[in-house]
Amino acid sequence: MRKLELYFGPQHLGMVGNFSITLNVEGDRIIKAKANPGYLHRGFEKLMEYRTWIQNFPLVCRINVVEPDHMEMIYAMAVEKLAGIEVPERAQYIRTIYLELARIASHLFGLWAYANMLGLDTVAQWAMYHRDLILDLFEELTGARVYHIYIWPGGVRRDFPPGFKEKIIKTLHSIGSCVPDYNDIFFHNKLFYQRAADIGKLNREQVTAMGGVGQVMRATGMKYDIRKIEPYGAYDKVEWNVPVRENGDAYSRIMVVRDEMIESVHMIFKLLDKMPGGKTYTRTPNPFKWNIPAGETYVRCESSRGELGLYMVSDGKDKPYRVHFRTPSYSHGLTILEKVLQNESIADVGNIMISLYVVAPEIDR
Amino acid sequence: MALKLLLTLIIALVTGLFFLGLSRKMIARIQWRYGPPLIQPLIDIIKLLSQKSMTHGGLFNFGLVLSLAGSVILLLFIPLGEWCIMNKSGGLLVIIYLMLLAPFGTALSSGAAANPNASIGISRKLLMALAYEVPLLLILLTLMTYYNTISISGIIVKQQNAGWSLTILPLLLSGIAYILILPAVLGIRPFAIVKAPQEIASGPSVEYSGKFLAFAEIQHAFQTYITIALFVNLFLGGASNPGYFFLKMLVVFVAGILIHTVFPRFRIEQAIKYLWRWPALLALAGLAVVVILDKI
Amino acid sequence: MNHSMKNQLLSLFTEIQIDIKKDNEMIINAAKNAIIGILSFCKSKGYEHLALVSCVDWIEQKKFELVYILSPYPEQEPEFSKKEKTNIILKTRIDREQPEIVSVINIFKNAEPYEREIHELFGINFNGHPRLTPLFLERTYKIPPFRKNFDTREYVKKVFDEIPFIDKKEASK
Amino acid sequence: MDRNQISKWIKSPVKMGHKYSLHAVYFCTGCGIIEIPPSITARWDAERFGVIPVATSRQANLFLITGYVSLKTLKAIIRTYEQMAEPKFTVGFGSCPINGGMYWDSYNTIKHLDKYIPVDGWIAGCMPRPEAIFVAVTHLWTLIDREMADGYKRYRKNYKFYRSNQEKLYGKLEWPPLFQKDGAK
Repeated sequence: MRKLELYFGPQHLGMVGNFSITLNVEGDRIIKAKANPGYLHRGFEKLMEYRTWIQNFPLVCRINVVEPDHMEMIYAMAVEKLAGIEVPERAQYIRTIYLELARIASHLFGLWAYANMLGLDTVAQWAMYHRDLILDLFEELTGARVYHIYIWPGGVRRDFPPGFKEKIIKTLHSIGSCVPDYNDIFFHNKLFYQRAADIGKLNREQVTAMGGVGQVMRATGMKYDIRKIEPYGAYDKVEWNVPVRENGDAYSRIMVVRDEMIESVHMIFKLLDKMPGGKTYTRTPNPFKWNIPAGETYVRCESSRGELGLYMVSDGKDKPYRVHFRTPSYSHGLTILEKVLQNESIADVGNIMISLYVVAPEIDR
Repeated sequence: MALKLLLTLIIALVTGLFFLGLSRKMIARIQWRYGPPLIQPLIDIIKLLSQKSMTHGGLFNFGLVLSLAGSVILLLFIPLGEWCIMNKSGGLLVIIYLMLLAPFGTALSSGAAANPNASIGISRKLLMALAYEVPLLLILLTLMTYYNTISISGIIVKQQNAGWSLTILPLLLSGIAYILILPAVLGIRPFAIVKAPQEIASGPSVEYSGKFLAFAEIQHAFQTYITIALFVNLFLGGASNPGYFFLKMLVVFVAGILIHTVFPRFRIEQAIKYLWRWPALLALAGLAVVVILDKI
Repeated sequence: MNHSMKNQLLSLFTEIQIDIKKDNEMIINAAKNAIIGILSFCKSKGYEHLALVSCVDWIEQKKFELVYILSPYPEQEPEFSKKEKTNIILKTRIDREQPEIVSVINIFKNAEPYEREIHELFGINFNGHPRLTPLFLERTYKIPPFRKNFDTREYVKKVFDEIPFIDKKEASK
Repeated sequence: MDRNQISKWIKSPVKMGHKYSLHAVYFCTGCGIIEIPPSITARWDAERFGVIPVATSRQANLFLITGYVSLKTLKAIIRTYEQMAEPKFTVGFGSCPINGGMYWDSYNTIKHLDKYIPVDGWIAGCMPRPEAIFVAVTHLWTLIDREMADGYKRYRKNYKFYRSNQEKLYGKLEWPPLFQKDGAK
């Protein structure tokens, strides 16, 4: 069979961000895949060392464009831990509702990318339409569609506007009412099952060895969810369970994402009912002369793709000394993707990559 | 004669482009959006013809012209309403041969383009052609033995008095088989594997730009027209006047588009496995039924 | 869980200091050559998830500090869902002039891209690493960009602002 | 939106054709990529203006660069731009390609995109909204009407300067120059 070198190039329709995979192909089967990231590298952590703690907030949510909100949350948690700021109860609830809305929007974006790669444009368009409804909610709450800069050290920037709670419930009901349509046309579609079953199969030992997190791990049957292990925000105040599947292939990863979306919607309803009143913001000192005491911390939160960690070191001055983001797509996109693409067919490269939900800006930061 | 020839070409081009515009509009409406105007394919062709395009040598141009010529010649053998220009000379047999000219032409031109995506697209296109040729030949064989004539207008005349061949009992099996392979011949999803933009950057037409892309678009329009016209003539009884004929084609095309929007793509080996399993068996059973009926 | 680990580690390894912060996070400072031993010991004890390999450039003390962060995978429904931290931060200091350390790739396979990145951005040499090829950067820099003495604003002025604009008057000459 | 004025079609079909059938190849560099999918899908639907994403640069005539451009991406952008068919238009999204934007002091991103390839239209905003993208498309129509969208002519006319800028940045480029002589036809 003729050997070919094929570029699943940096510029590709339906790929999330610039990320190129060099495939050595024999006929229709991939022999070796080499991922080369770096198209979106801007030295993020270096730039953060030149800006003060507050200046970093608008910067930090621009690391990963698909889901800026968990980046804000992780940075706020780290700053609060180092500076010892206490966040009021109502702010924790608002943050959790805000993060769950962001998770649903990010999963819908993942559904757009995945349905696009399989060729089913109808579901892609619908998912993107429903994501736009959620972006309208964000726009009303924070004034911006995608980069909200809403979570602040010490709480959130502003409280829920009047009538916002009913708007959330109305939007989520309108999205929830379409779930049966999604099921018929996509999730229970026999062709989707044939295209996605036993593709990119990973058992638990491989995933633990290669540092897989999030739905890649949950698709192999382990309940690994940072919201349960190290609860932050108001996640431990509400009853919810972690959706899990068994056989670790692309099909079960997408079904885990689907169950997680539904779980998030129910969680938001419960959180909205239990939300207490009170302040949503504790005063932080004057941002120009705010020196955080020296120390280091590693905080984790569960972004829509897996465990998002931030290791931050401060040496007592007004700028962070060293910042290192542990993003879930890093291990998924580099170690796991190269391993799992071996002897798969070319038609499934995009299929597997988006089922691992690899997002390029997260890898190169 | 020449006027009739020109007229069929123009009608075929207009209906083909109208079908492309209609398909984009219908897909858009199913996906909850407005979609482009119906004449968008015409606007695309005007733009593409006015662009400066890059060619990869003589074979590249020759291949494309060959595939366009293949489709145009096929047009002459398919009766539109009651016109059929090349009526006397062996309708179905010639069609079977000329069917392969278009994929062969694109293979030649994309092979010269030396782009790995194009070569993978070409291997998929020829595999697909191979996959749906098997049941198609069996179906045409069944029709020929049942009507024991090889000219399509002969079949149409027989259908005029005996009713559509889809409704005739012995031909029912091959009718269903033809319906099952129609999406594959049309190249719409779930068999839209050749032009998969997300997997192999739109397959064979990866190196086409400007007027070459316009030719490819026109060839695609002719291809759609030919496939549906063949099906309507063979199984839905053709039509006395072109208006009635166009209406039947519209119904078949709309059904195809509805399938197109709700299915993801097959992989190439899944498509071949499917095409050689169900439609091929049905076509074989249809042939057996007709042969046995002949014997009695 | 971390307290029981502490005295086992203290008994096994010599030059090691461990302190456990109030939210139960264990920070271990160890010598360069004890890293492999500690990592494999922790892995056997259930800390199978290497979250992060990071590097901090302490330019005043002329030291690079390599940080390995480990955390356990919960077996079944995570029972310790209190607000306690469960990870270990293992730190070691290496000299800044010839930065050299052994790669931990044969214990944790997923450390491979982290070490490649640190090699490229800090210039630390990981011996035993199979593939130290460039990962992110397009060109080579005299001082690796993430070191403290590489001033990015200076670099931008020197490289990007020198390239002239293409204005119509001067171009049409 | 003078798409259905037949007189304009007869007078200048080429210009009208280019206005109402912009096949866009979008380079999902930077953070602008998050606003392209909403604008081509159900809610905003760029296809009613004739803007469709296509897979390869050969088939495209509109080039959307949707965010900051890092050094590695610029090489791919230059090659993609040079592969496109001749009347081609480029639109830069957001403030990062205009003047470096949020990453003005980053060592790995270029600051001014139009030093390396000609750009016909800019959309301001730190990641512009779909409405801003449509304003840019309609603005591009007027530019095409008035023959002012001449990025590709500028690229052809002073190719030497563009090429020297690219070589100043990268040293030796591994692909040959597109036009041998300046202003070559």
